[in-house]
Amino acid sequence: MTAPSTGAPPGTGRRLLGLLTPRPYGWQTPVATAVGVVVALALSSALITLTGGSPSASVQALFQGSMADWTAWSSTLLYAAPLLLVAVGACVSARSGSFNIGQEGQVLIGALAAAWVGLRLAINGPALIVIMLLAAALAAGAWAGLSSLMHRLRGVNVVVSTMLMTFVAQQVVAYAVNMPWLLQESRVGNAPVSPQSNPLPPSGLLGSFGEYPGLQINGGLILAVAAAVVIAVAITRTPWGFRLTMLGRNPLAAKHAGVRVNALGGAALAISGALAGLAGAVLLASPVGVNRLQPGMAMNIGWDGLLVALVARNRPLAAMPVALLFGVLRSGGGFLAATGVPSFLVDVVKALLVLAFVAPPVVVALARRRRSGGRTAGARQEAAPVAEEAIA
Amino acid sequence: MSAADNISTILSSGIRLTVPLAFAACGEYLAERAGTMNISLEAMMLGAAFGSVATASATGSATAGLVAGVLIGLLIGLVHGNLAHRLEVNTFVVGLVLNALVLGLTSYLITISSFDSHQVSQVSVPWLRDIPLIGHPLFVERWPVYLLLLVVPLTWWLVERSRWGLELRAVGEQPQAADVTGIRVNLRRRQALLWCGALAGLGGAYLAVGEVGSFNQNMTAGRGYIVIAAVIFGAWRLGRTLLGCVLFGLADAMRLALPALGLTMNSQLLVVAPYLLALVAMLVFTTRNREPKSLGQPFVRGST
Amino acid sequence: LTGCASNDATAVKAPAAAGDSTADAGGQAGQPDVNGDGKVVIGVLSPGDINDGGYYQSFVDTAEKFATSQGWTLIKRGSVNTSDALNAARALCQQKVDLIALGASELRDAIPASEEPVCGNTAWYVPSSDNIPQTPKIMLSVDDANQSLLAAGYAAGLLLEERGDKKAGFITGPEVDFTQSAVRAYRAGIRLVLPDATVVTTFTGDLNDSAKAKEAMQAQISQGVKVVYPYLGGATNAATELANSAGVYTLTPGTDQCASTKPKFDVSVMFSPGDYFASALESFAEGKLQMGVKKVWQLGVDPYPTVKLCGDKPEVKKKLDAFMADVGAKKFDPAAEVKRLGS
Amino acid sequence: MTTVDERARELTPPSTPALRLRGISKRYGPVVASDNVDLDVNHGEIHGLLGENGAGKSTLMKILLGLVQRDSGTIMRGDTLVDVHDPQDAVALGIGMVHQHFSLIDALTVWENVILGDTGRIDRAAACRQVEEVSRRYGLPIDPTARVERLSAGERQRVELIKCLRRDPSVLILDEPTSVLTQAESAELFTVLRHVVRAENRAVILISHKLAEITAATDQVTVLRKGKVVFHSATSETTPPELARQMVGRDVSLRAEGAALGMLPVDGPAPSGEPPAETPPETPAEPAAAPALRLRDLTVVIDGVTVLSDLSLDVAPGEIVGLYGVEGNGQSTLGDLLSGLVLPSSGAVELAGRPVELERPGALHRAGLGIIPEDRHSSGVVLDMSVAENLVMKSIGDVSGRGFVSRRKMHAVARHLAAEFNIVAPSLDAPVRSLSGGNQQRVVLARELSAGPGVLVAAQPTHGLDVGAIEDMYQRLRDAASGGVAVLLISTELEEVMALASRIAVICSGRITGVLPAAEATAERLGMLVGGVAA
Ligand SMILES: Nc1ncnc2c1ncn2[C@@H]1O[C@H](COP(=O)(O)OP(=O)(O)OP(=O)(O)O)[C@@H](O)[C@H]1O
Ligand SMILES: Nc1ncnc2c1ncn2[C@@H]1O[C@H](COP(=O)(O)OP(=O)(O)OP(=O)(O)O)[C@@H](O)[C@H]1O
Ligand SMILES: [Mg+2]
Ligand SMILES: [Mg+2]
Repeated sequence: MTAPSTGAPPGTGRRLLGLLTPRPYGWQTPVATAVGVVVALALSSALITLTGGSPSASVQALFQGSMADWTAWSSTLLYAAPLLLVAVGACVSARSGSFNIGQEGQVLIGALAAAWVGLRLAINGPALIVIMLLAAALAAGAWAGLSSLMHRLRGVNVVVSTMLMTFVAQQVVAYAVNMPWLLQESRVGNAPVSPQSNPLPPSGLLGSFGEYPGLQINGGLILAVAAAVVIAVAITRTPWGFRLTMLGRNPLAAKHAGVRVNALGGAALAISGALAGLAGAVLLASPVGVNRLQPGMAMNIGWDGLLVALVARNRPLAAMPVALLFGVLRSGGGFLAATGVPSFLVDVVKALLVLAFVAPPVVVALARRRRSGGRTAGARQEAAPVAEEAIA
Repeated sequence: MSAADNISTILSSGIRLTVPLAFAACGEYLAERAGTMNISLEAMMLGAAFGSVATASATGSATAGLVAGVLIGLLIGLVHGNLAHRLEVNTFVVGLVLNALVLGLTSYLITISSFDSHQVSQVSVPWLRDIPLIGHPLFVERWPVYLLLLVVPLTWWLVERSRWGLELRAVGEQPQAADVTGIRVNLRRRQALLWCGALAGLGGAYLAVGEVGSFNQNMTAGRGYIVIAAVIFGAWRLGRTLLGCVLFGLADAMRLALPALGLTMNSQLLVVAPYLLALVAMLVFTTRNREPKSLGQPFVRGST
Repeated sequence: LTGCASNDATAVKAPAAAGDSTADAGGQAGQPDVNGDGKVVIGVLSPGDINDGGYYQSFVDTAEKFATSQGWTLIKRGSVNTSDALNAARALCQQKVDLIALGASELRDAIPASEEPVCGNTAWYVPSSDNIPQTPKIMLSVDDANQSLLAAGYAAGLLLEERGDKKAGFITGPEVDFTQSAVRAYRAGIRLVLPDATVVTTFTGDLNDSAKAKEAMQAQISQGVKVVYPYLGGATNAATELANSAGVYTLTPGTDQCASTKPKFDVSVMFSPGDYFASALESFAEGKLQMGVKKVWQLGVDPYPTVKLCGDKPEVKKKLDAFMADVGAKKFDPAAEVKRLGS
Repeated sequence: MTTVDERARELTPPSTPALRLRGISKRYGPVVASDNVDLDVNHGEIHGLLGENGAGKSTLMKILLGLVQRDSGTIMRGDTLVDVHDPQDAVALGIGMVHQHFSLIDALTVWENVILGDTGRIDRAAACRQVEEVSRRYGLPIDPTARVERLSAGERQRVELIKCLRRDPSVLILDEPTSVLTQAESAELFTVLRHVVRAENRAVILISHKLAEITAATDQVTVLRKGKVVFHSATSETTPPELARQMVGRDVSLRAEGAALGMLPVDGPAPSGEPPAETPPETPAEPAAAPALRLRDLTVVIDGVTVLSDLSLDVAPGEIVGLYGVEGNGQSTLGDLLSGLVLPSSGAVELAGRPVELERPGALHRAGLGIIPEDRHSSGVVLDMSVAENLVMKSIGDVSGRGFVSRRKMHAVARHLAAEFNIVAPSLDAPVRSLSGGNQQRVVLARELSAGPGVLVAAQPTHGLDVGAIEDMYQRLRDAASGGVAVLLISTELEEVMALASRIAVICSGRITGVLPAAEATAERLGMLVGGVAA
């Protein structure tokens, strides 16, 4: 018997949020993860051996390309920065209960806006890069805000709309770099031009601290770490974060407590978009890419950033080491490909490793629940530690 | 060439481009009705396309390839189902990872192997093929196309009329209630993914051994996502979903055929059209009421 | 004890490192082992699918064949995202390659790596079509796409003429500048033979989507097109097979495929990076590959680019060869012709 | 379907119990939800199961149904030992249950819902026929082709029953089936149950909090306390006070007992022929100044259904007004409206004489209205946030300084409130989820009263509370009123309203059918108003 309820049902978002926070279990999760990684590596080794490669050399290459020396660390950090930005944004939206999965498109929109500003505004000096970053954040924030608007006006599912908008974003960027009046590179002589923009002027690039072959820290990383810290503090320590958490965990109670649900939910989505857009600007303006707008420049950073947030259970500070790990996978993977292991195989290895990091916590949780007998018991009992942790 | 011939050519082409979408759409439709937003559709189609060509080459039979494609689709559905609806890994994550995995694996495998090309045979229905305009497009096709005549009504019947489908719909709407009633929610969702995998596999295999005759890297080129857009466009109804597929297929056919008739269109706009149409459909029609209420949400007994 | 061990290690290594640097000085212009580490490693980066059986693969195949014959090591990496070019080149340098070869000018953003210390002792081979600035660290290999496509068009025109037809086709992927200029040159070439010929162009949007390429081919065939240029990547073979079954003439997008029977091509248009690279590798083997120079490939003068008829048509062949010779002899300006007849 | 006769034959001899539970235990961490429970349920009998909230009634039934796995113990169905792993097993054993929550699928039609969980082919015509047949046989009229989302609460209840009865269960479990029914509907239900038991020789387990229902409808009664069976008797050999004592484990004051246990005289609706006495217009005990809370012509329409129509009511400072009515007559919507979750299509809410801008989030709170919402889990607390956070939820600004939430201030406030309101919690940082229902309710009460409201709305404030907690709640509401707060008590428990309110307003179908001073309110008069008789 269900009494007719008058209030809106608790949102999808909340339930997804629950899932986005696999439950921690002391030592078991690390052990299971280690087992997972070993299995993934074993599978990869089998594949690599099949091609006549050497698994041990491959593991070594993974290590060499990502952690062996300062150069490798620098390249790992270059990848980690945009991943972290995306992940921090994903944390914000997931906490508010609206699940944004359109980061890949938002990254592109951010890069598009930054490129347009960088190439079209005749500004010299450090102001340019600042304006570029702002433009990226604004544009991508507005792009994600569209999904929020659609949710508010017509009840369009946020997950669905952010996903569809990703494909739209890809074509928008493809269009922009094919139109000479927009952002296509300028023609030199009668040589063909590619679907890409001109390279950014030097003032539109993010500077780095440190020199090759030492450790090089790009401005993008500093931005990302700052964003992670600011968002972490904002989420856990400010009234705003308090309301956000309330909204994500119980929208009805939040509304009852005077939270402006639509505005806050929309803001959360826009912030997550804005951070993804910043990641796009960092991809564009840091040495991780080639400093020009290209349709393929998002390089799955958006999708991977989402995975980072997920593995970090939507905690921005925890996202830092996880983003680093994914950075390691990327730089190590690139290096692995440079040793002659076919690059498609490298993609397979990376996918297997991602599964190895995502699946084990859930497996442990499930095993726990099975063991504890009551099938109903699990969810209720587990909720407690999650909550404590999220608040801590 | 007469105008009728032109129309007939475009129709034929549109049908050929629609068929792989339509197979996969029947699968995705069923999976979504059961509550799974199956992003790994692309992986299912691509994996099946590869498997079918490899098998056809090994056995010399395109039909065997078709069967292999279905099996590979099933396999991916099995993996997705068990990860998402047994281990409770987020279904989007599973989808993204599977897509990356299958794209990498097939691209890699094609580099270390080479396959003969095989194509299933064409059927030409006497009499009917002579109907003007639509005769040739509809009645001269490779035989798996006619499987649609089976698959579409069967899918509809399964969802709308069979007990299994009733349970699927219940599971996609209110899984907690379905559970209390004695329906095994996650089992149903896994089964729905198997059906989805089989049909997406059929679609992918048809693309490879039906249409093209060979495999090349990333040959599905995002068709899985187009199908998802079609289901959204169709507001979770089979008829409208298929209409969406036909629309997208015909639009492509026109784009590919019109230049030969001396007309051109903006290609970017045409590429985004399916996604834009799906968004517009959601905005204009209140599809929300028809959306399976627990679409994309995991089921855990005891949670609300 | 440990301290001693590590001291030993550095002590032993030091002279070797010194030896390395002396080898470098002479290495640059003298021998293929540019970095002097005792072995020759060639690194190849390609933006495309290096197993496409055509354009991109030719580059790797050439390198592979040559490297094997010389006992060198080859590292090949395909499908490099243009945004990832720079990193990919750096990673190759860290593998101590002696020569980095880019498969196509799309990867030109990798070139800045040649100035970086990681790539200090590496030779660079860069194919280009004109707008890559020369630097002292790279060797440019330049061809004019206008020339080969114009000649391809000319060959297509001759075949059309022979058939007594006036309708040719061109199928390619995305509608971007390089495909558009290819269309223009091809069209100009045909019109040099048949001034009132029509050229139907279809952009499928994807060089690798076989199904769409086939549909485009089907549409052109049903419009009575008799020569089609499938200017595609992975989708070339599927589209060509369809053309074969309809008896439509086809041209190859870059490589010599006259030997192939399934699919069968009628004209091989050869401008693939592999063809040019082979000669660069030869000079490299002899230690004569010089950085900071540009090699310009001229139709009708150099062996590549060129256009070859696969069938036995002496009349057509004579006219085609004469045309290419004229271009080689600068009897007329291909760019101007393309401008005049291409649109 | 087997015929009644067939079953009757099948089920003889009646000497073996239909269901025999022995030593059933189930723990949830530290909580023992079932503690070595023995229970026999016989054919042809209605077996009442009583117990406070959290006594373990539902857990026991879920074990029977395979929704929860027991830790130990045995279940015998007739003469055979059985194991119930999931609901399918239960169905196979002929055990059917009418659930309190989560068992109908809104998007499906009645007949589809009814056959959900069966096996075999679907035969729509046959299913509809069966629905009609069952509904005729038991007097539960329903349109088999209607969509469930369009049905009222009572109709849904009927569907649940039909669904269950159609399966022809020999053991039928009903978990609090009357909470959303009118008295008349409840009476009908019990008639059906009698029929089911007497004529068809089934076994019925009836779970209820209402002693009156239990005494009137059951043959046997078992009382659970803290998971244990503490009392068993034939219903005819026991009395309501005895049962109440067994439930809570001590003597309880008559008033609280009555309120807590819902001892309403179940004598059916008042005879309708007789015209009701004209109710005098509202006369506050003392003609107070301006009302602190004034609801003016509130109309709320949800999905095309008018849930509240022209509802007007005043509450003066220092007064407790009871809003009494059967569940499902708009009380919950009124509660939602006063929580800021629903907007009226017309009408206004005035606090201390000033209209409140209801569109502004939190406006009611700022204007001095505190509310204890009916369903605390859905809108009263955030279960996964800590006790301290829940206590300061509405006044987060007060515990923040310079843009940051001050943990120190938050804990200070929380500690103070926890002490004042006797909140028992593992720690202030423990999630509210880990608190017992009574303490969760105290958290809400503490938060709302600590804001110093001029008006306090308490919707079903004692739902789910044990007697001690109820007494405490009553005291706090009275204290608040004597402190000058205007209290609006929304309740479905007559005894509760009678115990607290100085005036009683009755709501029926979204409108106020009458307002009586407590002194003039009798069960009969209120009963007539509840039935909508006096308009
Ligand atoms: N305008 C908005 N933009 C973005 N997110 C929003 C918006 N409004 C609400 N949300 C988010 O969506 C969640 C659910 O909100 P709401 O109750 O309005 O929708 P619902 O109908 O329950 O959701 P769903 O359609 O996902 O089932 C809230 O937790 C909130 O975070
Ligand atoms: N899944 C669970 N996890 C942890 N504790 C639980 C769970 N389900 C029930 N409990 C606890 O077990 C005890 C018995 O709960 P149960 O639902 O059986 O009570 P009940 O007698 O049905 O109460 P009510 O009158 O509220 O329906 C309670 O203390 C409850 O908190
Ligand atoms: Mg060397
Ligand atoms: Mg209960």
